Amino acid sequence: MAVLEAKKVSKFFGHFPALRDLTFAFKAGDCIALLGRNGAGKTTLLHLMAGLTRPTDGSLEIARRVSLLGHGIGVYDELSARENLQFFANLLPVKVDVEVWLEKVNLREVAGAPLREYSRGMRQRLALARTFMGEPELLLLDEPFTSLDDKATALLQSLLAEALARQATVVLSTHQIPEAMAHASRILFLERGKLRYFGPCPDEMLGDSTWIYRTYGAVS
Amino acid sequence: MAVLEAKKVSKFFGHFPALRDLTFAFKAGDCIALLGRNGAGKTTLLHLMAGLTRPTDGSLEIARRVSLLGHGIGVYDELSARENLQFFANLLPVKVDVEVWLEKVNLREVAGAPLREYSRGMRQRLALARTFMGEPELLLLDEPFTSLDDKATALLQSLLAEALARQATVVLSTHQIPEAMAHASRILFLERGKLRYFGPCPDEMLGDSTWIYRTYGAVS
Amino acid sequence: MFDKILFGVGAASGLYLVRNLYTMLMVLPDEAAQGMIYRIMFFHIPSWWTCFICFFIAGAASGYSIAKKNFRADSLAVAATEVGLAFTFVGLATGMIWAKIIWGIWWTWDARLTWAFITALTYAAYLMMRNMIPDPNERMRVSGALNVFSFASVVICYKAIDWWRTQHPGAVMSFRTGGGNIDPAMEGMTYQNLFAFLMLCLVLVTVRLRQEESLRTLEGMRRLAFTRQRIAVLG
Amino acid sequence: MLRMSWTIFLKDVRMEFRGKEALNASLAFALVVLILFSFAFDPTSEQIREITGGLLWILFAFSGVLLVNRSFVREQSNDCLDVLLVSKVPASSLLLGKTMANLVFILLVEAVCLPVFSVLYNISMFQLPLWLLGVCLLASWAIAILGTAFAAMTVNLRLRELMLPVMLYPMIIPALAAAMYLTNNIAAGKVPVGDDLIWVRLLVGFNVIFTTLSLGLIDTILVD
Amino acid sequence: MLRMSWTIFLKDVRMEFRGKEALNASLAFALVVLILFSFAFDPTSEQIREITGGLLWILFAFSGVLLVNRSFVREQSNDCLDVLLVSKVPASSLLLGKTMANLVFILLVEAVCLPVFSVLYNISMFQLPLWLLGVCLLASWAIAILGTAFAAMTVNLRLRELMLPVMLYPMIIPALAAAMYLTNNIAAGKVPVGDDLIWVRLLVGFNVIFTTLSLGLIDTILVD
Ligand code: HEM
Ligand SMILES: Nc1ncnc2c1ncn2[C@@H]1O[C@H](COP(=O)(O)OP(=O)(O)OP(=O)(O)O)[C@@H](O)[C@H]1O
Ligand SMILES: Nc1ncnc2c1ncn2[C@@H]1O[C@H](COP(=O)(O)OP(=O)(O)OP(=O)(O)O)[C@@H](O)[C@H]1O
Ligand SMILES: [Mg+2]
Ligand SMILES: [Mg+2]
Repeated sequence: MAVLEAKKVSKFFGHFPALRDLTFAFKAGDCIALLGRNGAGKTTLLHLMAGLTRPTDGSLEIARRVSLLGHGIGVYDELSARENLQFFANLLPVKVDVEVWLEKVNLREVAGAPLREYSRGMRQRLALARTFMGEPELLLLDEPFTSLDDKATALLQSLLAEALARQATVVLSTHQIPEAMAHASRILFLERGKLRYFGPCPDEMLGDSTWIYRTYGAVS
Repeated sequence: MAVLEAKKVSKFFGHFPALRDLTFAFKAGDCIALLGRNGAGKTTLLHLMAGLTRPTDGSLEIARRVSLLGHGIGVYDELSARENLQFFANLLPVKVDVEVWLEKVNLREVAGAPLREYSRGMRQRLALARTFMGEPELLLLDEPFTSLDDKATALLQSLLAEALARQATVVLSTHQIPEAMAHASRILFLERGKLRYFGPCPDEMLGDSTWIYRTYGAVS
Repeated sequence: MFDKILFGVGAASGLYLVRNLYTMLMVLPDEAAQGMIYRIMFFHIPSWWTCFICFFIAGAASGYSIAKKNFRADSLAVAATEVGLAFTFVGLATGMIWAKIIWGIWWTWDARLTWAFITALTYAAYLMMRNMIPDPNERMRVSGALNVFSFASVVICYKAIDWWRTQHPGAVMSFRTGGGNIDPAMEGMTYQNLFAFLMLCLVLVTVRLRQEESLRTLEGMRRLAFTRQRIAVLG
Repeated sequence: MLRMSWTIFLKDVRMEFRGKEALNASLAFALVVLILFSFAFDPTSEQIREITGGLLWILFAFSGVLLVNRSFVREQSNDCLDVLLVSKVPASSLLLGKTMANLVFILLVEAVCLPVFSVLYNISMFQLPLWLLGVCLLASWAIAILGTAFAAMTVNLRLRELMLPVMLYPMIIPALAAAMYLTNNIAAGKVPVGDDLIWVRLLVGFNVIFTTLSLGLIDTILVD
Repeated sequence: MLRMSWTIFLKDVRMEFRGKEALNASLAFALVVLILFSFAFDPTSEQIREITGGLLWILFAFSGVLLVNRSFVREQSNDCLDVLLVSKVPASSLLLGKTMANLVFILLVEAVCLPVFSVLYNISMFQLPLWLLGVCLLASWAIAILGTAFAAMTVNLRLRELMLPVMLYPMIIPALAAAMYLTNNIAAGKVPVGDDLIWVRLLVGFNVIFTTLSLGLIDTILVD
């Protein structure tokens, strides 16, 4: 009953192996923290799971309804918050009440103004609404905590909790381990494209965030 | 003997007050952590200190030799690491040995390859070398810890320690409070453009990173 | 072993060309209307055909590479395009020299000449475009699609003499006209030179193909070395 | 699939009409180039009639490229393209929607430029309004479809504003040449007949071939 | 100050010659437009001689804009411009260094296009080589200095590739018109004398005025 199953997945950029022989499976309701050093292949793996690139080798079965929050925020600066959500809602197979989501991320009052006038935090909140609406089965978040202040972080955490409660699967890559630990049920640690650890969160990580790098990272 | 002194500094974007009536002074050897929620005005304040924009009101005296690491990394993709450092060294008033810095950030062996081929971590290391070389008196770092892994963070911390040891002043904005606390001697907390706290690090912050938001931030 | 064969074919094509040159200059008589210079057609016509064949191979290889995600086919496409472009320039140069002597001008804007120029530019743009895309997968996809598009200009160039009234002479070779427009000895000579050109072309494409393949491997290895080096920082 | 194209078309048109920035700018560009041309080619001479079609379609090709260039840049700025592809929007729907939007923009620029040209150069363009409309529609579709497909190819290039015209112009020359020829005739008040109809057929054939080719290849171009 | 200009000039030239991407692309662009022109204006007719200057300088203006457009974009991509300004590089040094680099690039494109044009259009351009060189230098400097200054203004616009020509062309029309006139004469083998010299004076005056103006205003443009 896996939501996502990867069998011996590899991804090459030309002859450069960005990911090598990954095998894993995610179940519904899992929250996976994708950890690894710069260039380990986290973004590449998320793109693979999103179906944006296809694996060079191996097979990857993807859930039906995927939602992605990448390095960019994925909303249009020229449109208003409401128009943005409406547009993305139109592309979804399910009906979504845009107003509810505007309310949820607290943008209802300014929903008519074009995004250009929003502050960075407001844009990020809109991006969160765009990502979480429509009850996606698989949520892919690439460094979602980057440059978020305490309030935005709290909003993201509550959305995550909600999604996990309705048995969605969440994969989030991050370098900010303490924030990720709040919900993560499993850790997937990559080192230079290889899977080094996949399993439940080790207790050691709660107090010591670089523990996983030191333990499973390359020695050299 | 202040390295930088701001008196009733305000900055307006059109009618929007990004910074209001800031008064503070930094001494040589200070390490100031610039904290605040999204849109509080941290980047704007750093740009003011860098002399990239001028205050709408008030006066700001700036140190002579300033160095900036902004949201972008400030190096050229088309040039090699060595050419990049050589170019920026040529613009400095002091003589700098580029090879020493290449060695320091461990890029000596690949210094001839154009930056385009570098991984993200390597580019960040080069950007650090560019920022810290030439013994600047005032270092302005905008969210330097963003997306750095453990090793790159360690390099940055050691460069910071070195700069502070030779009595440079460092201002760094960040949302990653634990990393910033390693060196910060003072905190400057902004809330919606207003200075809410400027003084030594409160003990409460060491264990609880959102303490400052809750204590000095707006209630709503 | 393979190197030796390659070298052998290369040498053979060189010898063949020399022999053809001898026949051309010593055996064949001057042409009635054009005199001495007509001999340039033994280079002009085969070089255009060679370049068309190269572009056809490049287009087919590109189509295959994007359909099957095959990097070797992609390399073949570059190799064939580059060699084809070289022959395009030979065709342009010989044509222009010929034009200067027969027409008195280097260039005129008729459909055939214009599209020959356009073809050269499109494939040059293809090579330029490749250099600008750092990601090898994207490079293969995008430039492959472009190469398929580009073949349209080759088709137009080839058919131009049929579709427009051109100043450039129409078809003379018997497989297009049904014969009678060219002396069989000259036609034979053209085919012989074409054969020599194709041999040369084969060697060049093979050499470029292998070079391209090793470049690709090298690129991957350098990236790997860079990542290793990165990991090594600060112990 | 067409429903998605329509959604994307509406979104693009709405985005553009919000600020009308690209439209205004490329209109201004077209007018500026018209002025530039008037310095380069004596506009009072009789010969200008013979190059009416040439001038106009060069103008439309230039400003058309500037317009289509924005098309995928809009999607790129915040990685919206990734979001669309993840939402299972077929690449061909995307291309079709964007092409329609670009067609509208190009036609708008033409609708302003043609009367202005008529007045400035004292050439009456509207003697055969239906023919003019037909030629504009066909040739603009050619620019829009190939331009949008090529814009998708060049969107990640640093030099896209340079490479797009370099790749696009040679490809659409047949369509432009046909449009130039027909526009010359139309400006002279001659209904294309007999041999001239081959140019109309060329335009139609060009559109059919390249629309098919673009729709077929766009998936490869956009999705890795 | 000049030392800094020189450092920046060297850096820009080195960056460009590393990959020669912008140079190659704008050269290809110029050649493609040359082909486009051959469709628009009957190139075999005698009248083409009368519009030689017009064609050439429109071509150079177009590819020149594409080249200068890169100039500040290069600095922008990684926020390098901020770093330069923080390093106390005077804005005028920056402008001067970049203008010199752009002048070199534009002259290179011209150096390739002129012979090609000569051959393709069967017009001998090199009867008065020194005059030709002089006109090219003066008019290219006009494009380079104003283009670079305007590129600095437009660099933060989303629509910079559209806005730059819209703002630049109307401004440099005097210089272009002079260059067109003089080039026409040079192509016809006539040494400019008497009344024609006013065009030379116009070019020189234009350059002096706008170079001063640009150097004076650049600080305001770049630093907020
Ligand atoms: C720059 C000038 C020229 C260009 C770009 C050019 C281009 C070409 C091309 C592309 C072909 C090969 C296509 C084919 O085989 O149908 C060709 C073939 C040919 N060219 Fe040229 N040409 C030029 C000048 C000339 C001149 C001046 C002559 C003679 C007066 C000439 C005579 C021929 C002949 C006889 C063929 C073979 C036609 C056939 O039977 O297929 N070309 N040229
Ligand atoms: N398009 C590409 N072409 C070539 N190599 C690439 C490409 N994208 C990524 N890579 C390489 O693949 C490796 C993995 O990159 P990826 O972006 O997945 O890392 P990451 O784990 O997300 O790192 P970060 O923490 O810095 O975001 C890197 O070495 C990178 O250089
Ligand atoms: N160029 C500008 N024009 C108009 N408003 C601006 C401009 N730059 C910043 N602002 C506004 O000024 C305020 C402060 O912005 P600033 O970028 O300094 O915030 P910040 O503290 O750096 O936030 P973050 O943590 O998100 O980086 C924001 O509300 C922003 O919308
Ligand atoms: Mg990443
Ligand atoms: Mg900021």
